[in-house]
Amino acid sequence: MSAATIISLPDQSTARIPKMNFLTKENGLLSWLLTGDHKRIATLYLVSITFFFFIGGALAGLIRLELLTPQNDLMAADTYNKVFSMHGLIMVFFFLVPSVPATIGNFLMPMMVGAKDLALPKINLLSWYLYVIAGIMMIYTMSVGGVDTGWTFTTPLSTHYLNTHVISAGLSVFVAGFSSIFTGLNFIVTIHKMRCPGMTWFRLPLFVWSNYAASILMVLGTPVLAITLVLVVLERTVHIGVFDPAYGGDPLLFQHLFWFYSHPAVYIMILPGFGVISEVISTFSRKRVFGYTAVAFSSVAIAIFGFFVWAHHMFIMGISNYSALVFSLLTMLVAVPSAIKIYNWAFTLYKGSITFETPMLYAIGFMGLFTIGGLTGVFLGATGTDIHLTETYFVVAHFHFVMVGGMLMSFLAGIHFWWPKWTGRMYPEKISQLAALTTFIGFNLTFFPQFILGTLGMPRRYAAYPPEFQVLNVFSTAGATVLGIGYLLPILYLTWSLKYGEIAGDNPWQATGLEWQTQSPPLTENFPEIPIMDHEAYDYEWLERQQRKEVASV
Amino acid sequence: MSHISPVLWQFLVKWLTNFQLFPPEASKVAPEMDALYFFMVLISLVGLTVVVLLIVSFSILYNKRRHPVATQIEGSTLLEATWTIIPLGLFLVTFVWGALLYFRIYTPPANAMNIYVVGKQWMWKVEHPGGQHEIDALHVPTGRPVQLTIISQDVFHSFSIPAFRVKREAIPGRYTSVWFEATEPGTYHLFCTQYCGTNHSQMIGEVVAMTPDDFRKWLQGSTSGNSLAQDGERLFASLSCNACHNPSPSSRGPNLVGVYGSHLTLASGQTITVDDAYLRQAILNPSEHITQGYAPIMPTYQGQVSEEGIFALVEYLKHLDSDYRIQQTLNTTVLPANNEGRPAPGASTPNAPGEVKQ
Amino acid sequence: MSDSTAIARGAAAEAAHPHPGEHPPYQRHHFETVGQQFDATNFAMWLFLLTEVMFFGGLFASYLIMRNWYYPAFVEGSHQLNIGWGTANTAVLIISSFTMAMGVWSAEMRKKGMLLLFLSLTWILGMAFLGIKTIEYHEKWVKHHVPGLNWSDSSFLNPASDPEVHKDYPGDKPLAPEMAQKAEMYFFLYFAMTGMHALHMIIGISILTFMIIRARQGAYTTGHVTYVENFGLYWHFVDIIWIFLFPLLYLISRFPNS
Amino acid sequence: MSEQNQQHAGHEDEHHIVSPLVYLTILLCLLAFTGLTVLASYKDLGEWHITGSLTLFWNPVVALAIACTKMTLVVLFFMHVKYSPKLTKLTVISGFFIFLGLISMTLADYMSRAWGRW
Ligand code: HEA
Ligand code: HEA
Ligand code: HEC
Ligand code: CUA
Ligand SMILES: [Cu+2]
Repeated sequence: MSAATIISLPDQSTARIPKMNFLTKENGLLSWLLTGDHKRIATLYLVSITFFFFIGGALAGLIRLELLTPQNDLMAADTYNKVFSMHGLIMVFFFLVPSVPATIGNFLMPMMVGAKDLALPKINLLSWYLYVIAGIMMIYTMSVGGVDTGWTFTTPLSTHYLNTHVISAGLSVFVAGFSSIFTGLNFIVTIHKMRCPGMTWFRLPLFVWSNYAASILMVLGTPVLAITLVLVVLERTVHIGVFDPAYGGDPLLFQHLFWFYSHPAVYIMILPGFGVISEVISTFSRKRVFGYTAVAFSSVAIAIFGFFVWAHHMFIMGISNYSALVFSLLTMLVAVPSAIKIYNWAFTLYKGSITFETPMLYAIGFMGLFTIGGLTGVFLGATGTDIHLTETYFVVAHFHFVMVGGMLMSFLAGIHFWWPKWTGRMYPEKISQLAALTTFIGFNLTFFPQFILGTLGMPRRYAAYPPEFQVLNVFSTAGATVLGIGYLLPILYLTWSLKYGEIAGDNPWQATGLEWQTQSPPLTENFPEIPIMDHEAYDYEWLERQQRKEVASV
Repeated sequence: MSHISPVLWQFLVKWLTNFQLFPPEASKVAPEMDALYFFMVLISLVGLTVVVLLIVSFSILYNKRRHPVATQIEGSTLLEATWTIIPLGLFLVTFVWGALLYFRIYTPPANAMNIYVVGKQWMWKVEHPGGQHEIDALHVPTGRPVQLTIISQDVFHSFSIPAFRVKREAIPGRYTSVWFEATEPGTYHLFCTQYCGTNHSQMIGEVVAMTPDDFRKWLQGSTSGNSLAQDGERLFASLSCNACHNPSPSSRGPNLVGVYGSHLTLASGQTITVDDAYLRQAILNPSEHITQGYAPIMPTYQGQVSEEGIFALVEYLKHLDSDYRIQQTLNTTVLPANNEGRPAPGASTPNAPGEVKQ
Repeated sequence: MSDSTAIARGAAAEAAHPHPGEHPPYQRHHFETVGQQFDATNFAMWLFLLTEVMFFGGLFASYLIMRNWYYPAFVEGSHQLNIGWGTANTAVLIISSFTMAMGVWSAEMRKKGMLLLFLSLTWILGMAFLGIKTIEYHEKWVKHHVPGLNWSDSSFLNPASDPEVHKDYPGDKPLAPEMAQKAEMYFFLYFAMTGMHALHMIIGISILTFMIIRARQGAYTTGHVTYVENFGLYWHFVDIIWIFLFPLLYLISRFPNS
Repeated sequence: MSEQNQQHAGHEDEHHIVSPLVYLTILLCLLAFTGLTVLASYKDLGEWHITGSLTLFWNPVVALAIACTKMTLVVLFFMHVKYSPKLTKLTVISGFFIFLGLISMTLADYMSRAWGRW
């Protein structure tokens, strides 16, 4: 990598982490458990989702080990089914949905709009508690034997035919859903009502815009999942209901209601990631995001259109052909704003002054992988090809490309990018670049072969498969090992850096966001006094002027 | 070479010799599907290459060392419009193309031969009109459109034949259908692709496409003695459907001769066309749709007939085109040896007199 | 907030902090002004109501589809409901919405006595609603119309066996057994929808109890009406849900096509 | 930007205190509508055959129309939306928009099926 860098750290011999900051303000467990501070809640969230990520990751490891050979020899088919169900449930509801919004977003949102806190700090804390309760319920479910419905709770399988712990899993997701509703609600209120003087909508960082869009989806989509799960649970308990044909219900109704949430949910899972990428790309190319307005509005467009494409998960399931037509068309439309974003980011690099610190590496990885993931989504969105590709590993590859290659990459980009702000210390640059590279390589090795597998027709959720698919599966498993290492590294060196990392100073990246204009780690109130926004977002010239002024005044 | 471990070596050989990018094209739609697939691969490659090229070239050109000071640019309406409109256009093309293909795969031609499929945890049961039963296998002739009428008797399953590029969900309580025309004789995978519980991955089988001659031979070799329609006829009698459905003027139920494909006016004023799905509903949930002029007296047969039995009844009613058949059933529960009625396709040959077993 | 932050939220707030710059005790630390605090919490309440709309949305969608599938069963099922009770409950709830609105008004006008009166009235009406609902539920139980727990199809297999209802709906014909079964689906949805609604009422009444206690201590009559106002929104929302449940469950099936 | 301004503009006129008289009027309207909808339900309002298989029954239509009117009254007056900032109005409208999206697109699927149920 290039030696050029924009990192500007204070003189290490004299630099100190500010004594007074949100981490040191109060001590003791209770001061954390009863905190209203969004940064502390974000930290709590960070710890909890990391925990769940590794559980989910370990389950992924088991999946890949089982699929190393065509027979189901490592575990019984039942166990395998439980493993991928829990993997999906945990990764989606306990890791990816809260990943960027509830951690990074929670940490940054008030700072980016120039407020002291989120509008509803108690609700924010409540949201974390709900998350923990849901998490405990999920762990309980897992420890008493797990659930094997798949993450989609497909009826009538889930309501009638399984004797695993569908109820506790369903209720757990129900509670987790409310946790995410409250986060989303809080963000929307904060963005509308808590902006500092001068912070107009079009001066907001794009991170705020994309989280705003994701929050709309959380607030309006999640309750539908909640009621659906309530109905599933009722149906299981009183043996009468609207989803199971044996009781006169309609399983397709379940699909409609479930995907009404779960399609928007995939945008809940990606939009906040888009926000991170905007910030990172801009900072490391020292340029305003190309076509700010288009990028901002494309997030909102995705949020709105995203509500009306859900039935593309049901093309072969017996919805009316005409419905399929409409939903397919809308799916094509919703793909366009993502294309706009990708190219706008690419053009942000144009005439920039680019450096390649770790967050930037992750962001570039994101752009490539998300493009592949998104374009393969278009394969699935076209009704014709979906017939062949649906329910195969092609879908698995598609969603891992967007969720892991997309969102997880941007989550890591964000964690590295804001790590110095969060902890006041830098992560070690060289090894983290290595980790970024490892994940990129491991990722492609894991999931690219799955596209081919899917095209060949290998169905998903198979504990055993015809032997001719083995070779590609071996590649995939090998890749997963590399990938696992790639994810293990950050947790090690980031923990290390808490104590030994270099002191970062306020603005190691020379970034323009308001969050960088305060100390790191920030004060509990974020800013000594409420800032006044008098420039556009990503105004690097303003930043320079500001710094010149400071130098002059010293 | 000698340093490579034998396992790895074998592995590589295996891979290189078996490497495929897509499954065999063994049906008429397969090449059409693949054409669209490769078109999409192509536009994806174009899109991706553009992205990668932009990133790489800008990264080199505007690296901080080479380009220490960034030039601020707002954006460019023209450029942005370009990369809105071009992808939009391409996506719309795939949409239209995909939709055409979708309608093609899910709209069976009129002359298709019908095979019935029941999915259950964890097997596929196939019923040929000629009375051949198969489990986890499907034999079809090449060069002839075959329509599958699919239903599940428990949970969602999905009937998938990758080599034919077709797949359709088996839904409990409702018929779905799909058709294909096999082109290449051979044996292909049959998968259940919708997760359906413990042995989902064991719910696999094979599809054997045969030349019409072989297929005829196979039909003869695997007959169960009587055709599906005959099974239906027997059920019709044993469930005493004919007590109400008979041509006599005093019959309490409508005459079912020629009902298939006809337009019925319901008591609600709705008009519907009778198809397989309607027949099924009429047997299981008769009170949901009452035919005009009749009382809702028909009992439900829910729980008394299996999905296969309903298929048999449906097949029977489909081919019920003269009163004579009913008359026969009415008069005797012993089946007439040589029945009139249009014989079901493929069923004509095995039906020698006396062959009917109960 | 920008320069306009100083603008207080109307007379009420102004009086609460006569010396500009000095924050009233109920202002949370992270808000710049009371106005901002009010706006934010009010907006948050609205967003929460949106989630509630979508929550009930799933139920409404299910109901509409099932009703169209099993129309005769839903018709006769709904004939089992007592329009008298339903109307009474609708009136009760509407009046309670009115008293709630008046409660908010009293809080704004700082009339503690009135506030207490109206909150208590709302509380009583809420309880009355639940009381009537209990009577109705009890009747369902007695008549074996509780799906899954205490169910019998007989009223639908033979409507004449239920003379009270049959008197009002002489047109009801015996349903075929498999259709009669589907009446259970109607009652499943009936209980799911009214039960979910009743749950919201119970939550509302609990909060109301708490508010009455606080109001006696003079909590809401010092110019800080946010809490009352937001609770009012919730209460009215619950009312609106009922405004739709009433016709859907009780009324629209009186004249099925004959 | 506009919203920033409007947000502040909001403070000034927003806390319009609605007079009890208005509330009383609305209450009476609501009760009247309740009566009306019950009365209407006791009368067979007939039906409208649009085409062969599409028929519109007036009873449910009238009942739901009255319910919508009642809801509008509650939202506008009891919930003060009439006097609220644009943002609140927009919130309410967008909520119903998505709600209707859910209902209408789901029902549209059912109604356009070749033959399943319906
Ligand atoms: C983060 C999550 C995420 C995201 C962002 C997406 C994004 C998209 N998804 Fe995906 N999807 C999932 C997660 C996600 N998906 C999951 C989890 C499933 C499976 C659920 C399950 O069954 O378990 C799934 C399944 C799924 C299906 C159902 C498959 C099936 O079961 O049959 C479909 C079908 O339409 C689909 C489509 C799309 C589309 C069109 C997009 C679009 O939004 C993508 C838009 C992006 C781009 C298009 C890339 C950028 C474009 C360019 C760079 C332009 C290229 C230029 C030219 C063409 C010139 N997805
Ligand atoms: C956020 C979402 C997310 C993430 C991050 C991942 C991450 C991974 N997933 Fe997963 N996946 C889903 C969401 C996700 N997945 C969903 C929704 C499903 C569908 C479920 C369903 O069908 O219901 C699914 C299904 C799924 C399948 C298909 C199962 C099947 O259909 O039969 C596979 C198979 O390869 C797979 C693999 C992986 C791998 C290898 C990773 C890797 O990226 C994980 C890498 C991380 C680690 C490995 C952890 C770090 C390391 C350690 C803890 C050390 C120990 C490591 C080892 C023992 C190897 N996933
Ligand atoms: C008690 C008398 C009775 C019996 C027994 C009976 N039916 Fe019917 N059936 C009716 C009546 C009456 C109707 C018309 C009213 C309606 O649609 O329900 C009808 C309608 C039908 C229809 C719909 C076609 C049409 O023209 O309306 C089909 C198909 C049918 N019956 C098949 C069967 C089959 C198959 C059986 C036996 C398994 C059976 N019926 C047994 C009385 C009966
Ligand atoms: Cu049957 Cu999977
Ligand atoms: Cu989707």
